Amino acid sequence: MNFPAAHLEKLAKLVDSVYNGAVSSEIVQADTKIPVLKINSRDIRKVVELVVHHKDLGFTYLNTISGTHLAETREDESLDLKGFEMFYVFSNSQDFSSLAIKTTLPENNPEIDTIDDFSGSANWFEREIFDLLGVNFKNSQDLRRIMLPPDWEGHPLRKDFKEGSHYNGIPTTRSSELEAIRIE
Amino acid sequence: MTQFIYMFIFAVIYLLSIAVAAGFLTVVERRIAGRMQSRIGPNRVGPQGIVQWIADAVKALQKEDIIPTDAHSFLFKIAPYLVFMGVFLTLVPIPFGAYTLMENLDTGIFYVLAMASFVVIGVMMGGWASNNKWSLLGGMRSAAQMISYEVPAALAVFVVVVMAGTLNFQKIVFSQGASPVDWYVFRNPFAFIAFNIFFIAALAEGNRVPFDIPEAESELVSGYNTEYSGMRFLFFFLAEWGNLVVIGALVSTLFFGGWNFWFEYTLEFSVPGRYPIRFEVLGFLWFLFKVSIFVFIIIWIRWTLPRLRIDQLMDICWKYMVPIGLFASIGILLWMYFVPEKSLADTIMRYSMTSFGGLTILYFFYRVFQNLRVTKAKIYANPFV
Amino acid sequence: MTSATREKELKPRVEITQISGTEIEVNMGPHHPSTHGVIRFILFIDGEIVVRAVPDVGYLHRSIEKIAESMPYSFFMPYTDRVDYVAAINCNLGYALAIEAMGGLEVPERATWLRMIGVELNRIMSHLVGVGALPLDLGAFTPFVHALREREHMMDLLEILTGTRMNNNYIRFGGVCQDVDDEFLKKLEKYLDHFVLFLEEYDRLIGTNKIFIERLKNVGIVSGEKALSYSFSGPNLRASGIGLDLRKVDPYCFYNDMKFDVPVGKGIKGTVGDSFDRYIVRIEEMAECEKILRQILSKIKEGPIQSKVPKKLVLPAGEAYHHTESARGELGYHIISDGKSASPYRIKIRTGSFASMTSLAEIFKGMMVADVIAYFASLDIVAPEVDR
Amino acid sequence: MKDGIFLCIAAVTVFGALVTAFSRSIINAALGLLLALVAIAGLYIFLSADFVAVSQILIYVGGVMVLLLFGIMLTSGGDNIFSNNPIMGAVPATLITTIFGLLGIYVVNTSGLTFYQGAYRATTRDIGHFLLREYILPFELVSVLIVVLIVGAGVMLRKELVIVRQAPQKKEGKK
Repeated sequence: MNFPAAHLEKLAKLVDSVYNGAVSSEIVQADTKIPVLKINSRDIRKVVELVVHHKDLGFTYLNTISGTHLAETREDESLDLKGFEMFYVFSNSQDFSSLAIKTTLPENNPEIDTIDDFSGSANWFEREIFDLLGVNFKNSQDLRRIMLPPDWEGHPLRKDFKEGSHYNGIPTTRSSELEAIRIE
Repeated sequence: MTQFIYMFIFAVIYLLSIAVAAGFLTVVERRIAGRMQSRIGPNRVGPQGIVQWIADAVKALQKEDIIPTDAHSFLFKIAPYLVFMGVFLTLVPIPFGAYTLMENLDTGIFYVLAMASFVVIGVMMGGWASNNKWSLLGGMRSAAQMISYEVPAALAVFVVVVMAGTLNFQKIVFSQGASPVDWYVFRNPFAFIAFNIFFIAALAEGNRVPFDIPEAESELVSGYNTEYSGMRFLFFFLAEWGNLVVIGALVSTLFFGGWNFWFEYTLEFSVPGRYPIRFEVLGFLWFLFKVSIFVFIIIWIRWTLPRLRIDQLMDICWKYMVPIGLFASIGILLWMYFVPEKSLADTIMRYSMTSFGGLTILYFFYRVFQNLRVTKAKIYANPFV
Repeated sequence: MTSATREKELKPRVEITQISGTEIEVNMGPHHPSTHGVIRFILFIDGEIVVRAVPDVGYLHRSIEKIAESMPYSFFMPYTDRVDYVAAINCNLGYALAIEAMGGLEVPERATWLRMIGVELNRIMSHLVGVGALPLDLGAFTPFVHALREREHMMDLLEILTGTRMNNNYIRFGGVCQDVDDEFLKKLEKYLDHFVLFLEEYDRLIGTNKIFIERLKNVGIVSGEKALSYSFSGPNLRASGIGLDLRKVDPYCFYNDMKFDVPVGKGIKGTVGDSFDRYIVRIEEMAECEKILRQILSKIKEGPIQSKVPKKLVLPAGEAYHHTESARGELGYHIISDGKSASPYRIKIRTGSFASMTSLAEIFKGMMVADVIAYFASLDIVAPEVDR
Repeated sequence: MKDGIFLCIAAVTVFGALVTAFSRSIINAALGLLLALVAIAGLYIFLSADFVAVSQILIYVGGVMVLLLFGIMLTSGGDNIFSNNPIMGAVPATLITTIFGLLGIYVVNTSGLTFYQGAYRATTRDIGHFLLREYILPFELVSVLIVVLIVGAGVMLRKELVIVRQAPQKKEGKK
């Protein structure tokens, strides 16, 4: 649902008033249809606590946690750094209006505080990110691989992931190479 | 010695015919299930698939007999035979006609209850020896369930034994008559209660739906017979369907007049030669008809109801069926004491119970056909395209 | 029910586990008849009671999100079928809407109607599998076959609409792949007349069965708060008493114009949010789908079915999170485009089944093994949707 | 012929008893006991005591053995429990066997009991007659005893429950 403009202003004021400018936050009405709150990665717990527990906001429903590996510089100036971009989507449990929280992590040793005590499902979403992207969630109650086997090496959704030729003695590539399909 | 050989040959014939009946029942069950589920079922081997069971048996015989590496191989091997034995020994005293029975045991119904314990032992052994946790769970569930349900079954049997004054099956059959008025089930309310309890308990002892939790395929994979294959699995299988015949035969013998047909019987009915062969044939067919009705009902229940949870199962047994069974067994004593047979009250009760039963069945059919009339799905290929 | 007996029924059965103190570890899955695909639970059971449960997923992980990065946007459409093969068109629609929102593509009116027909038909089919597999897991085989029989009829209809029975790959960016004639609409209407009767009969057959009710009521209670915390969505969330339906609160296509109710679990047999509520919500939702389909049939008009879309689709740089109401809850596509290449930079798919799975470890605790099956079946989880 | 069958059954009984006494694996011992109990039912039939034979199977096979197997199979690794010192049990076993053997010989010699030699005769009616007419008092006393036993078992189980609940929970045992 489109986030009401009045809400948006209120949210911006709230973030400013609660953190008194300490949090490097800005609100962008991006093309995601939902407002995005850009924050510094070390403030994630504070901001999540605010949006979840504040009585005027109440974004208690965690839609998803998404992550992206930004490997090369891109045209859009907002996405120009190398590293990992975390994308949290929260929804209000009353009218289901959504709010996204976005933060970036450095490429080597990406680390962020866990938010699994705010939502029962956060742990699984975080595990998926950890498994596929290799983002480390500090103080997580249970951070294990979820999709891939525990002895798998590497994180496939990283852009620089190279699949090993064998996994436990099983070849991972076919003998006759299938041509990659490209439309040019 | 010759007598021994005759006994042996007769036993083999009996065993084979029951095995054939059990095999045939697998096809019947699958056809009935198919009809209930808007599909066809096996219809390729022989006319309407009636010899499908031979094909199945041949296939099962060709399968490799796998014994899991860590299984207790001796127990694993003998468990199916124990189960098979337990089911087929119960058929020994059940009369299919005046002469068509293995042995007119004096302990009759008591013997049948005792032989069921071999099934319990066999199932437990099979479950434990497989060295599979699901099998173990299935075996334990099965043992707990069978032991529990033996109590209400015995209480229900007690009612019949009190009414007949004997444990002997032939005498129980003989003390009932051919017409529904003379059946024990419609004699008095307590016997009617006992019939219901016995039927339910027999379902539970036979591990049939809704009491099939020992082999609950969605929970325990297949329960105690998970690890079995080929011939040994077939033995479990045969025992299960043989059990259908046993349940049907027991219910119709104890409560529904057995093979009793509308003929005059002499008191020496058990002496061969005193009894015309056409009576025997008619009585046998009449008995088979009753058995097949109950077998059909059991199959029908199986393809209709979900299964219970183990604690609900135990609740039903100990909180409902055992007290009701005790009530019925005390009630029948009082009834026998205060209402002598062939008295006016007895006659009135017989006829009113019979008409009550008949009306119940009629009302049931009425309901079914009414519902079918409203929502019967048209069955032809691609009705909407 | 009096409050005392209800309290007794609701009391967890964990206390009894302390009698023996020994627990055995059993492996439910990956190949188990009732895990609906390849999902595994490691159950630590004490007798029949689960002391601890560790759900293990990933056996069907195909890394669809990685595959998406190596191909053009339109090539990914068939892969979305495979995310949730039971409700494939729903997955198509979510993806197409996200791309159309990012690229600003127009969709002709008739195409949207056709999309809605496909989606709602598919939703009914999916719920039929859900309510059919539930009694199957409780031991009743026949209702499953009856439900699948109806699904077959609907598959025949979908075959006319989309050309395939499963994995339809029906929706294109800016339209749908093929049009239908009025004959199909008449057939659909005729079928809906039958389906109403079937649904009523099915609910009477299953939903009034004493054993069925006893097996499901007060089993696996997920309160509304818990459901929100576990990110439940779709029928599972609504069964917990929270009437959130993305077709209502965040309408897409023409759901704004549709009149339909959002069925909510009321705890008619036990507590709000128990397994029976999840069953009954799905049944009621199928009836709502039928209403929507009739409204679509009355409103659909002739017209083009495909707008002009560039053959090589390059989306402007940016990102979008677009969510739709799939049969299993919120289906969200988070798509990032770098503005240069014709393939997505990153696609993250948020599925309802994955979110529902997060509740298992905690809810299973203290349940009996049979209840584990009942609860899991009532969630109506499709394994490929969990693993993607 | 009959003697042959009798000898077979007697041999099976003895074999089962020996397995029970000397087997080192508890599960084999239980199986031996099962064999012996079933064979004893056969011996009863030879004594023309059909009712007793059936009772033997119902009670010992259907009840006692099932409970025994329950206990063995549910305790962890029933197959791996071996008695570590077979000589330990030898002395009491010899003592008990001797005493019961002597007692049996004494009873048979002094009471004037003889083996039933005639044709098979149904005993059910007689048993019912004796139990409910002549020996009604002991029969009823036994039922009272059984009721006491059942109630006692219930009481003991309740106590057990309370005690174990207070005790600290043990960690997971060996698999």
